[in-house]
Amino acid sequence: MEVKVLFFGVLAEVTGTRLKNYYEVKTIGDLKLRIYDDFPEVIHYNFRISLNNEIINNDPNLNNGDEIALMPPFAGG
Amino acid sequence: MEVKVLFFGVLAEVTGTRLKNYYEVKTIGDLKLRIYDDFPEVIHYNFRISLNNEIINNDPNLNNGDEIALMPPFAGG
Amino acid sequence: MKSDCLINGPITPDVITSLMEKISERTDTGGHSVFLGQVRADYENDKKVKAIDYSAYEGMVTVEVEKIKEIILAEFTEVKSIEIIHSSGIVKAGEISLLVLVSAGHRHHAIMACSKAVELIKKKLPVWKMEIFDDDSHLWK
Amino acid sequence: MKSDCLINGPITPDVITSLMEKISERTDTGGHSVFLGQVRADYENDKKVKAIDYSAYEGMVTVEVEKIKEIILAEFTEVKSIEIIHSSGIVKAGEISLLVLVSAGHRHHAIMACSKAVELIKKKLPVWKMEIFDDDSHLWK
Repeated sequence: MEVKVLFFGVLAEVTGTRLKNYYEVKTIGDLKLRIYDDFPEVIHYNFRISLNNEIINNDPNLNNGDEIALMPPFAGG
Repeated sequence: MEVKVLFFGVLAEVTGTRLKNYYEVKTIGDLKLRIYDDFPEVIHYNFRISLNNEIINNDPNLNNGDEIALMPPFAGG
Repeated sequence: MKSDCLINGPITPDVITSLMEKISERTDTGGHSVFLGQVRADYENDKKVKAIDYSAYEGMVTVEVEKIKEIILAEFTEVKSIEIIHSSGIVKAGEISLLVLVSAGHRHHAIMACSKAVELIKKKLPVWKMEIFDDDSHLWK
Repeated sequence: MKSDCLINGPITPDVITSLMEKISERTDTGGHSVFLGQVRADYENDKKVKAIDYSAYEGMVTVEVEKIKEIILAEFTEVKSIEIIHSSGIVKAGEISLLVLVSAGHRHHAIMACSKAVELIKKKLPVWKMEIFDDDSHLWK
Protein backbone atom coordinates (compact mmCIF):
# COMPACT_ATOMS: atom_id res chain seq x y z
CA MET A 1 0.00 0.00 0.00
CA GLU A 2 0.94 3.56 -0.71
CA VAL A 3 0.00 6.87 0.89
CA LYS A 4 0.67 10.43 -0.28
CA VAL A 5 2.14 12.92 2.18
CA LEU A 6 1.91 16.68 1.53
CA PHE A 7 4.11 19.26 3.24
CA PHE A 8 2.81 22.81 3.50
CA GLY A 9 4.11 26.23 4.44
CA VAL A 10 7.45 26.28 6.22
CA LEU A 11 7.48 22.45 6.22
CA ALA A 12 7.72 22.41 2.42
CA GLU A 13 10.81 24.58 2.74
CA VAL A 14 12.32 22.61 5.62
CA THR A 15 11.85 19.25 3.90
CA GLY A 16 12.70 20.60 0.46
CA THR A 17 9.61 18.90 -0.94
CA ARG A 18 5.85 19.36 -1.21
CA LEU A 19 4.99 15.71 -1.75
CA LYS A 20 6.44 12.32 -0.80
CA ASN A 21 4.91 8.89 -1.13
CA TYR A 22 5.28 6.38 1.68
CA TYR A 23 4.74 2.63 1.43
CA GLU A 24 3.60 0.01 3.91
CA VAL A 25 2.73 2.34 6.81
CA LYS A 26 -0.03 1.05 9.08
CA THR A 27 -0.94 4.12 11.14
CA ILE A 28 -0.39 7.86 11.38
CA GLY A 29 1.97 7.11 14.32
CA ASP A 30 4.09 4.85 12.09
CA LEU A 31 4.08 7.47 9.35
CA LYS A 32 5.26 10.23 11.69
CA LEU A 33 8.25 8.14 12.73
CA ARG A 34 9.13 7.53 9.08
CA ILE A 35 8.84 11.24 8.31
CA TYR A 36 11.05 12.17 11.29
CA ASP A 37 13.60 9.64 10.03
CA ASP A 38 13.65 11.27 6.60
CA PHE A 39 13.37 14.88 7.79
CA PRO A 40 14.60 15.13 11.41
CA GLU A 41 14.12 18.91 11.48
CA VAL A 42 10.34 18.53 11.11
CA ILE A 43 10.12 17.59 14.79
CA HIS A 44 10.97 21.19 15.74
CA TYR A 45 7.86 22.59 14.08
CA ASN A 46 4.32 22.91 15.26
CA PHE A 47 1.84 21.29 12.86
CA ARG A 48 -1.49 19.50 12.57
CA ILE A 49 -2.17 16.46 10.43
CA SER A 50 -5.05 15.92 8.05
CA LEU A 51 -6.17 12.61 6.57
CA ASN A 52 -8.17 12.93 3.36
CA ASN A 53 -8.96 16.60 4.07
CA GLU A 54 -10.04 16.07 7.68
CA ILE A 55 -7.87 17.14 10.60
CA ILE A 56 -7.19 14.19 12.91
CA ASN A 57 -6.47 14.14 16.60
CA ASN A 58 -6.16 10.38 17.07
CA ASP A 59 -4.02 7.70 15.43
CA PRO A 60 -6.15 6.08 12.72
CA ASN A 61 -5.06 3.19 10.51
CA LEU A 62 -4.04 4.09 6.99
CA ASN A 63 -5.38 2.69 3.76
CA ASN A 64 -4.01 2.54 0.26
CA GLY A 65 -4.42 5.88 -1.51
CA ASP A 66 -4.82 7.98 1.63
CA GLU A 67 -3.71 11.61 1.45
CA ILE A 68 -2.01 12.96 4.54
CA ALA A 69 -0.94 16.59 5.01
CA LEU A 70 1.42 18.14 7.54
CA MET A 71 0.04 21.59 8.17
CA PRO A 72 1.70 24.40 10.16
CA PRO A 73 -0.69 26.91 11.78
CA PHE A 74 -2.96 28.44 9.15
CA ALA A 75 -2.23 32.00 8.06
CA GLY A 76 -4.78 32.89 5.40
CA GLY A 77 -6.52 36.17 4.81
CA MET B 1 -36.26 89.62 7.58
CA GLU B 2 -36.65 86.49 5.48
CA VAL B 3 -36.15 82.80 6.23
CA LYS B 4 -36.16 79.83 3.87
CA VAL B 5 -38.27 76.79 4.73
CA LEU B 6 -37.60 73.41 3.08
CA PHE B 7 -40.13 70.57 3.00
CA PHE B 8 -38.82 67.04 2.61
CA GLY B 9 -40.16 63.59 1.88
CA VAL B 10 -43.88 63.21 2.23
CA LEU B 11 -44.16 66.84 3.39
CA ALA B 12 -42.98 68.04 -0.03
CA GLU B 13 -45.82 66.07 -1.54
CA VAL B 14 -48.42 67.16 1.03
CA THR B 15 -47.55 70.86 0.73
CA GLY B 16 -46.96 70.66 -3.01
CA THR B 17 -43.70 72.54 -2.60
CA ARG B 18 -40.11 71.95 -1.59
CA LEU B 19 -39.32 75.53 -0.62
CA LYS B 20 -41.21 78.53 0.70
CA ASN B 21 -39.87 81.80 2.03
CA TYR B 22 -41.40 83.35 5.14
CA TYR B 23 -41.02 86.95 6.25
CA GLU B 24 -41.03 88.61 9.65
CA VAL B 25 -41.17 85.47 11.78
CA LYS B 26 -39.53 85.82 15.20
CA THR B 27 -39.25 82.23 16.42
CA ILE B 28 -39.63 78.64 15.28
CA GLY B 29 -42.92 78.58 17.21
CA ASP B 30 -44.22 81.53 15.16
CA LEU B 31 -43.03 79.89 11.97
CA LYS B 32 -44.82 76.63 12.74
CA LEU B 33 -48.11 78.48 13.19
CA ARG B 34 -47.60 80.22 9.86
CA ILE B 35 -46.86 76.91 8.16
CA TYR B 36 -49.93 75.27 9.68
CA ASP B 37 -51.99 78.20 8.39
CA ASP B 38 -50.68 77.72 4.88
CA PHE B 39 -50.67 73.90 4.91
CA PRO B 40 -53.08 72.63 7.56
CA GLU B 41 -52.46 68.98 6.63
CA VAL B 42 -48.83 69.23 7.85
CA ILE B 43 -50.03 68.97 11.43
CA HIS B 44 -50.96 65.32 10.86
CA TYR B 45 -47.37 64.31 10.08
CA ASN B 46 -44.49 63.44 12.33
CA PHE B 47 -41.41 65.56 11.63
CA ARG B 48 -38.34 67.15 13.16
CA ILE B 49 -37.11 70.66 12.47
CA SER B 50 -33.59 71.73 11.61
CA LEU B 51 -32.21 75.24 11.73
CA ASN B 52 -29.16 75.80 9.55
CA ASN B 53 -28.47 72.05 9.34
CA GLU B 54 -28.81 71.37 13.07
CA ILE B 55 -31.84 69.61 14.50
CA ILE B 56 -33.49 71.74 17.19
CA ASN B 57 -35.55 70.72 20.18
CA ASN B 58 -36.22 74.17 21.59
CA ASP B 59 -37.75 77.32 20.20
CA PRO B 60 -34.89 79.59 19.10
CA ASN B 61 -35.24 83.06 17.66
CA LEU B 62 -34.85 83.33 13.92
CA ASN B 63 -32.50 85.57 12.01
CA ASN B 64 -32.50 86.87 8.50
CA GLY B 65 -31.27 84.23 6.06
CA ASP B 66 -31.90 81.23 8.30
CA GLU B 67 -32.65 77.93 6.62
CA ILE B 68 -35.30 75.79 8.31
CA ALA B 69 -36.23 72.26 7.21
CA LEU B 70 -39.26 70.15 8.09
CA MET B 71 -38.01 66.59 8.08
CA PRO B 72 -40.13 63.43 8.36
CA PRO B 73 -38.36 60.39 9.89
CA PHE B 74 -35.18 59.58 7.96
CA ALA B 75 -35.24 56.60 5.65
CA GLY B 76 -31.84 56.45 4.00
CA GLY B 77 -29.83 53.38 3.09
CA MET C 1 -24.09 72.35 -4.53
CA LYS C 2 -23.78 68.60 -5.00
CA SER C 3 -21.76 67.04 -2.21
CA ASP C 4 -19.28 64.21 -2.81
CA CYS C 5 -21.28 61.84 -0.66
CA LEU C 6 -24.41 62.08 -2.83
CA ILE C 7 -24.55 60.55 -6.26
CA ASN C 8 -27.40 61.01 -8.71
CA GLY C 9 -29.00 57.63 -9.44
CA PRO C 10 -27.57 54.21 -8.58
CA ILE C 11 -24.04 53.49 -7.36
CA THR C 12 -22.69 51.66 -10.38
CA PRO C 13 -19.98 48.98 -10.53
CA ASP C 14 -17.53 51.50 -12.00
CA VAL C 15 -17.86 53.69 -8.88
CA ILE C 16 -17.01 50.63 -6.83
CA THR C 17 -14.13 49.71 -9.13
CA SER C 18 -12.57 53.14 -8.83
CA LEU C 19 -12.77 52.87 -5.04
CA MET C 20 -11.03 49.48 -5.25
CA GLU C 21 -8.27 51.05 -7.32
CA LYS C 22 -7.92 53.81 -4.76
CA ILE C 23 -7.59 51.19 -1.99
CA SER C 24 -4.65 49.60 -3.77
CA GLU C 25 -2.69 52.83 -3.68
CA ARG C 26 -2.10 52.50 0.03
CA THR C 27 -0.09 49.76 1.70
CA ASP C 28 -0.74 50.56 5.37
CA THR C 29 -4.25 49.06 5.37
CA GLY C 30 -4.92 45.37 5.75
CA GLY C 31 -8.69 45.15 6.05
CA HIS C 32 -11.52 46.86 4.26
CA SER C 33 -15.13 46.42 5.22
CA VAL C 34 -17.70 47.43 2.64
CA PHE C 35 -21.44 47.67 3.04
CA LEU C 36 -23.69 47.90 0.01
CA GLY C 37 -27.35 48.74 0.39
CA GLN C 38 -29.52 47.54 -2.47
CA VAL C 39 -33.09 48.32 -3.45
CA ARG C 40 -35.22 45.24 -2.84
CA ALA C 41 -38.26 44.36 -4.96
CA ASP C 42 -40.43 44.14 -1.85
CA TYR C 43 -44.13 43.46 -2.03
CA GLU C 44 -46.65 45.73 -0.35
CA ASN C 45 -50.32 44.67 -0.70
CA ASP C 46 -49.56 42.65 -3.83
CA LYS C 47 -47.72 45.52 -5.47
CA LYS C 48 -44.05 45.12 -6.22
CA VAL C 49 -41.45 47.86 -5.67
CA LYS C 50 -39.82 48.65 -9.00
CA ALA C 51 -37.69 51.59 -7.83
CA ILE C 52 -37.05 54.01 -5.00
CA ASP C 53 -36.92 57.76 -5.48
CA TYR C 54 -34.52 59.09 -2.85
CA SER C 55 -34.58 62.70 -1.80
CA ALA C 56 -31.87 64.17 0.37
CA TYR C 57 -31.26 67.41 2.23
CA GLU C 58 -27.91 67.94 0.58
CA GLY C 59 -26.45 70.60 2.84
CA MET C 60 -27.27 68.65 5.98
CA VAL C 61 -26.16 65.33 4.46
CA THR C 62 -22.72 66.85 3.95
CA VAL C 63 -22.61 68.06 7.55
CA GLU C 64 -23.86 64.74 8.95
CA VAL C 65 -21.48 62.62 6.87
CA GLU C 66 -18.57 64.62 8.27
CA LYS C 67 -19.90 64.15 11.80
CA ILE C 68 -20.27 60.41 11.28
CA LYS C 69 -16.69 60.17 10.02
CA GLU C 70 -15.47 62.10 13.07
CA ILE C 71 -17.38 59.80 15.43
CA ILE C 72 -15.94 56.68 13.79
CA LEU C 73 -12.37 58.01 13.67
CA ALA C 74 -12.56 59.02 17.33
CA GLU C 75 -13.89 55.63 18.43
CA PHE C 76 -11.78 53.45 16.14
CA THR C 77 -8.36 55.07 16.10
CA GLU C 78 -6.94 52.39 13.79
CA VAL C 79 -9.31 53.37 11.00
CA LYS C 80 -7.42 55.08 8.17
CA SER C 81 -10.24 56.12 5.87
CA ILE C 82 -14.01 56.10 5.47
CA GLU C 83 -16.01 56.56 2.28
CA ILE C 84 -19.75 57.13 2.38
CA ILE C 85 -21.81 57.42 -0.81
CA HIS C 86 -25.60 57.60 -0.95
CA SER C 87 -27.85 57.81 -3.99
CA SER C 88 -30.34 60.54 -4.60
CA GLY C 89 -33.06 60.30 -7.23
CA ILE C 90 -34.30 57.11 -8.87
CA VAL C 91 -32.67 53.77 -8.05
CA LYS C 92 -34.27 50.67 -9.56
CA ALA C 93 -34.80 47.36 -7.75
CA GLY C 94 -31.52 45.46 -7.80
CA GLU C 95 -29.40 48.60 -7.96
CA ILE C 96 -27.13 49.86 -5.17
CA SER C 97 -28.10 53.00 -3.24
CA LEU C 98 -25.60 53.07 -0.36
CA LEU C 99 -21.90 52.33 -0.15
CA VAL C 100 -19.82 52.49 3.00
CA LEU C 101 -16.14 51.57 2.87
CA VAL C 102 -13.98 51.55 5.97
CA SER C 103 -10.26 50.82 5.73
CA ALA C 104 -8.10 49.93 8.71
CA GLY C 105 -4.85 48.27 9.60
CA HIS C 106 -6.59 45.17 10.87
CA ARG C 107 -9.86 43.47 10.09
CA HIS C 108 -11.69 43.81 13.39
CA HIS C 109 -11.46 47.58 13.40
CA ALA C 110 -12.62 47.80 9.78
CA ILE C 111 -15.59 45.49 10.34
CA MET C 112 -16.78 47.06 13.61
CA ALA C 113 -16.34 50.61 12.34
CA CYS C 114 -18.21 49.90 9.10
CA SER C 115 -21.08 48.33 11.00
CA LYS C 116 -21.31 51.36 13.28
CA ALA C 117 -21.09 53.77 10.34
CA VAL C 118 -24.03 52.03 8.65
CA GLU C 119 -26.13 52.36 11.80
CA LEU C 120 -25.28 56.06 12.11
CA ILE C 121 -26.14 56.63 8.45
CA LYS C 122 -29.56 55.02 8.89
CA LYS C 123 -30.19 57.11 11.99
CA LYS C 124 -28.68 60.46 11.07
CA LEU C 125 -28.68 61.08 7.33
CA PRO C 126 -31.54 63.33 6.19
CA VAL C 127 -32.63 61.11 3.31
CA TRP C 128 -36.15 60.02 2.43
CA LYS C 129 -37.46 57.37 0.16
CA MET C 130 -40.52 57.05 -1.96
CA GLU C 131 -41.21 53.51 -3.11
CA ILE C 132 -42.51 53.33 -6.67
CA PHE C 133 -44.58 50.26 -7.46
CA ASP C 134 -45.04 48.39 -10.71
CA ASP C 135 -48.42 50.07 -11.22
CA ASP C 136 -46.69 53.49 -10.83
CA SER C 137 -48.38 54.23 -7.53
CA HIS C 138 -46.04 55.29 -4.74
CA LEU C 139 -45.56 55.20 -1.00
CA TRP C 140 -43.37 57.36 1.26
CA LYS C 141 -41.25 55.39 3.69
CA MET D 1 -7.87 20.90 -9.83
CA LYS D 2 -8.24 24.61 -9.20
CA SER D 3 -11.23 25.33 -7.00
CA ASP D 4 -13.48 28.35 -7.57
CA CYS D 5 -12.59 29.82 -4.22
CA LEU D 6 -8.86 30.07 -5.04
CA ILE D 7 -7.56 32.57 -7.53
CA ASN D 8 -3.99 32.71 -8.78
CA GLY D 9 -2.44 36.04 -7.79
CA PRO D 10 -4.30 39.12 -6.51
CA ILE D 11 -8.05 39.63 -6.51
CA THR D 12 -8.32 42.39 -9.11
CA PRO D 13 -10.96 45.14 -9.41
CA ASP D 14 -12.55 43.33 -12.37
CA VAL D 15 -13.24 40.28 -10.18
CA ILE D 16 -14.96 42.61 -7.75
CA THR D 17 -16.85 44.37 -10.55
CA SER D 18 -18.20 41.11 -11.90
CA LEU D 19 -19.42 40.18 -8.41
CA MET D 20 -21.18 43.58 -8.19
CA GLU D 21 -22.88 42.89 -11.50
CA LYS D 22 -23.98 39.49 -10.22
CA ILE D 23 -25.45 41.16 -7.13
CA SER D 24 -27.63 43.41 -9.27
CA GLU D 25 -29.28 40.43 -10.91
CA ARG D 26 -31.20 39.64 -7.77
CA THR D 27 -33.85 41.83 -6.19
CA ASP D 28 -34.53 39.90 -2.98
CA THR D 29 -31.37 41.11 -1.21
CA GLY D 30 -31.11 44.48 0.48
CA GLY D 31 -27.74 44.36 2.19
CA HIS D 32 -24.34 43.12 1.14
CA SER D 33 -21.37 43.02 3.45
CA VAL D 34 -17.99 42.71 1.81
CA PHE D 35 -14.64 42.13 3.47
CA LEU D 36 -11.43 42.70 1.55
CA GLY D 37 -8.11 41.57 2.98
CA GLN D 38 -5.13 43.47 1.63
CA VAL D 39 -1.39 42.81 1.82
CA ARG D 40 0.17 45.41 4.10
CA ALA D 41 3.72 46.71 3.61
CA ASP D 42 4.58 45.84 7.21
CA TYR D 43 8.05 46.31 8.62
CA GLU D 44 9.91 43.49 10.30
CA ASN D 45 13.35 44.37 11.66
CA ASP D 46 13.70 47.32 9.28
CA LYS D 47 12.76 45.21 6.28
CA LYS D 48 9.61 46.03 4.39
CA VAL D 49 7.15 43.43 3.08
CA LYS D 50 6.88 43.80 -0.68
CA ALA D 51 4.67 40.77 -1.33
CA ILE D 52 3.19 37.64 0.17
CA ASP D 53 3.46 34.23 -1.45
CA TYR D 54 0.34 32.31 -0.41
CA SER D 55 0.24 28.54 -0.59
CA ALA D 56 -2.98 26.64 -0.13
CA TYR D 57 -4.02 23.03 0.28
CA GLU D 58 -6.50 23.23 -2.57
CA GLY D 59 -8.51 20.10 -1.92
CA MET D 60 -9.02 20.93 1.71
CA VAL D 61 -9.71 24.62 1.00
CA THR D 62 -12.63 23.55 -1.19
CA VAL D 63 -13.97 21.29 1.57
CA GLU D 64 -13.54 23.93 4.28
CA VAL D 65 -15.11 26.74 2.23
CA GLU D 66 -18.20 24.59 1.78
CA LYS D 67 -18.28 23.85 5.51
CA ILE D 68 -17.98 27.55 6.34
CA LYS D 69 -20.86 28.38 3.98
CA GLU D 70 -22.98 25.68 5.63
CA ILE D 71 -22.22 27.01 9.11
CA ILE D 72 -23.15 30.56 8.09
CA LEU D 73 -26.33 29.55 6.28
CA ALA D 74 -27.43 27.45 9.25
CA GLU D 75 -26.80 30.25 11.75
CA PHE D 76 -28.06 33.15 9.64
CA THR D 77 -31.12 31.85 7.85
CA GLU D 78 -31.77 35.19 6.14
CA VAL D 79 -28.48 34.98 4.25
CA LYS D 80 -29.10 34.37 0.56
CA SER D 81 -25.58 33.90 -0.75
CA ILE D 82 -21.93 33.82 0.27
CA GLU D 83 -18.87 34.25 -1.93
CA ILE D 84 -15.39 33.45 -0.65
CA ILE D 85 -12.31 34.03 -2.79
CA HIS D 86 -8.71 33.68 -1.56
CA SER D 87 -5.49 34.27 -3.47
CA SER D 88 -2.79 31.71 -3.93
CA GLY D 89 0.70 32.59 -5.17
CA ILE D 90 2.24 36.04 -5.18
CA VAL D 91 0.22 39.06 -4.04
CA LYS D 92 2.06 42.38 -3.83
CA ALA D 93 1.69 44.93 -1.04
CA GLY D 94 -1.45 46.96 -1.68
CA GLU D 95 -3.17 44.15 -3.57
CA ILE D 96 -6.22 42.23 -2.34
CA SER D 97 -5.84 38.58 -1.24
CA LEU D 98 -9.20 37.79 0.34
CA LEU D 99 -12.76 38.65 -0.59
CA VAL D 100 -15.84 37.66 1.36
CA LEU D 101 -19.26 38.79 0.17
CA VAL D 102 -22.40 37.99 2.11
CA SER D 103 -25.82 38.98 0.75
CA ALA D 104 -28.96 39.04 2.85
CA GLY D 105 -32.42 40.51 2.94
CA HIS D 106 -31.45 42.97 5.66
CA ARG D 107 -28.24 44.63 6.70
CA HIS D 108 -27.71 43.18 10.16
CA HIS D 109 -27.70 39.61 8.92
CA ALA D 110 -25.29 40.45 6.11
CA ILE D 111 -22.87 42.29 8.41
CA MET D 112 -22.86 39.71 11.22
CA ALA D 113 -22.60 36.76 8.86
CA CYS D 114 -19.73 38.34 6.92
CA SER D 115 -17.85 39.05 10.12
CA LYS D 116 -18.28 35.47 11.28
CA ALA D 117 -17.27 34.09 7.87
CA VAL D 118 -14.02 36.10 7.99
CA GLU D 119 -13.22 34.67 11.44
CA LEU D 120 -13.90 31.12 10.26
CA ILE D 121 -11.72 31.66 7.18
CA LYS D 122 -8.80 32.84 9.32
CA LYS D 123 -9.23 29.85 11.62
CA LYS D 124 -10.09 27.04 9.25
CA LEU D 125 -8.69 27.63 5.76
CA PRO D 126 -5.48 25.68 5.11
CA VAL D 127 -3.54 28.60 3.67
CA TRP D 128 0.00 29.69 4.54
CA LYS D 129 1.87 32.84 3.83
CA MET D 130 5.50 33.62 3.17
CA GLU D 131 6.33 37.28 3.51
CA ILE D 132 8.82 38.47 0.91
CA PHE D 133 10.86 41.52 1.91
CA ASP D 134 12.36 44.27 -0.19
CA ASP D 135 15.81 42.61 0.10
CA ASP D 136 14.25 39.35 -1.24
CA SER D 137 14.65 37.54 2.05
CA HIS D 138 11.52 35.81 3.31
CA LEU D 139 9.69 34.77 6.45
CA TRP D 140 6.96 32.16 6.96
CA LYS D 141 3.97 33.40 8.92
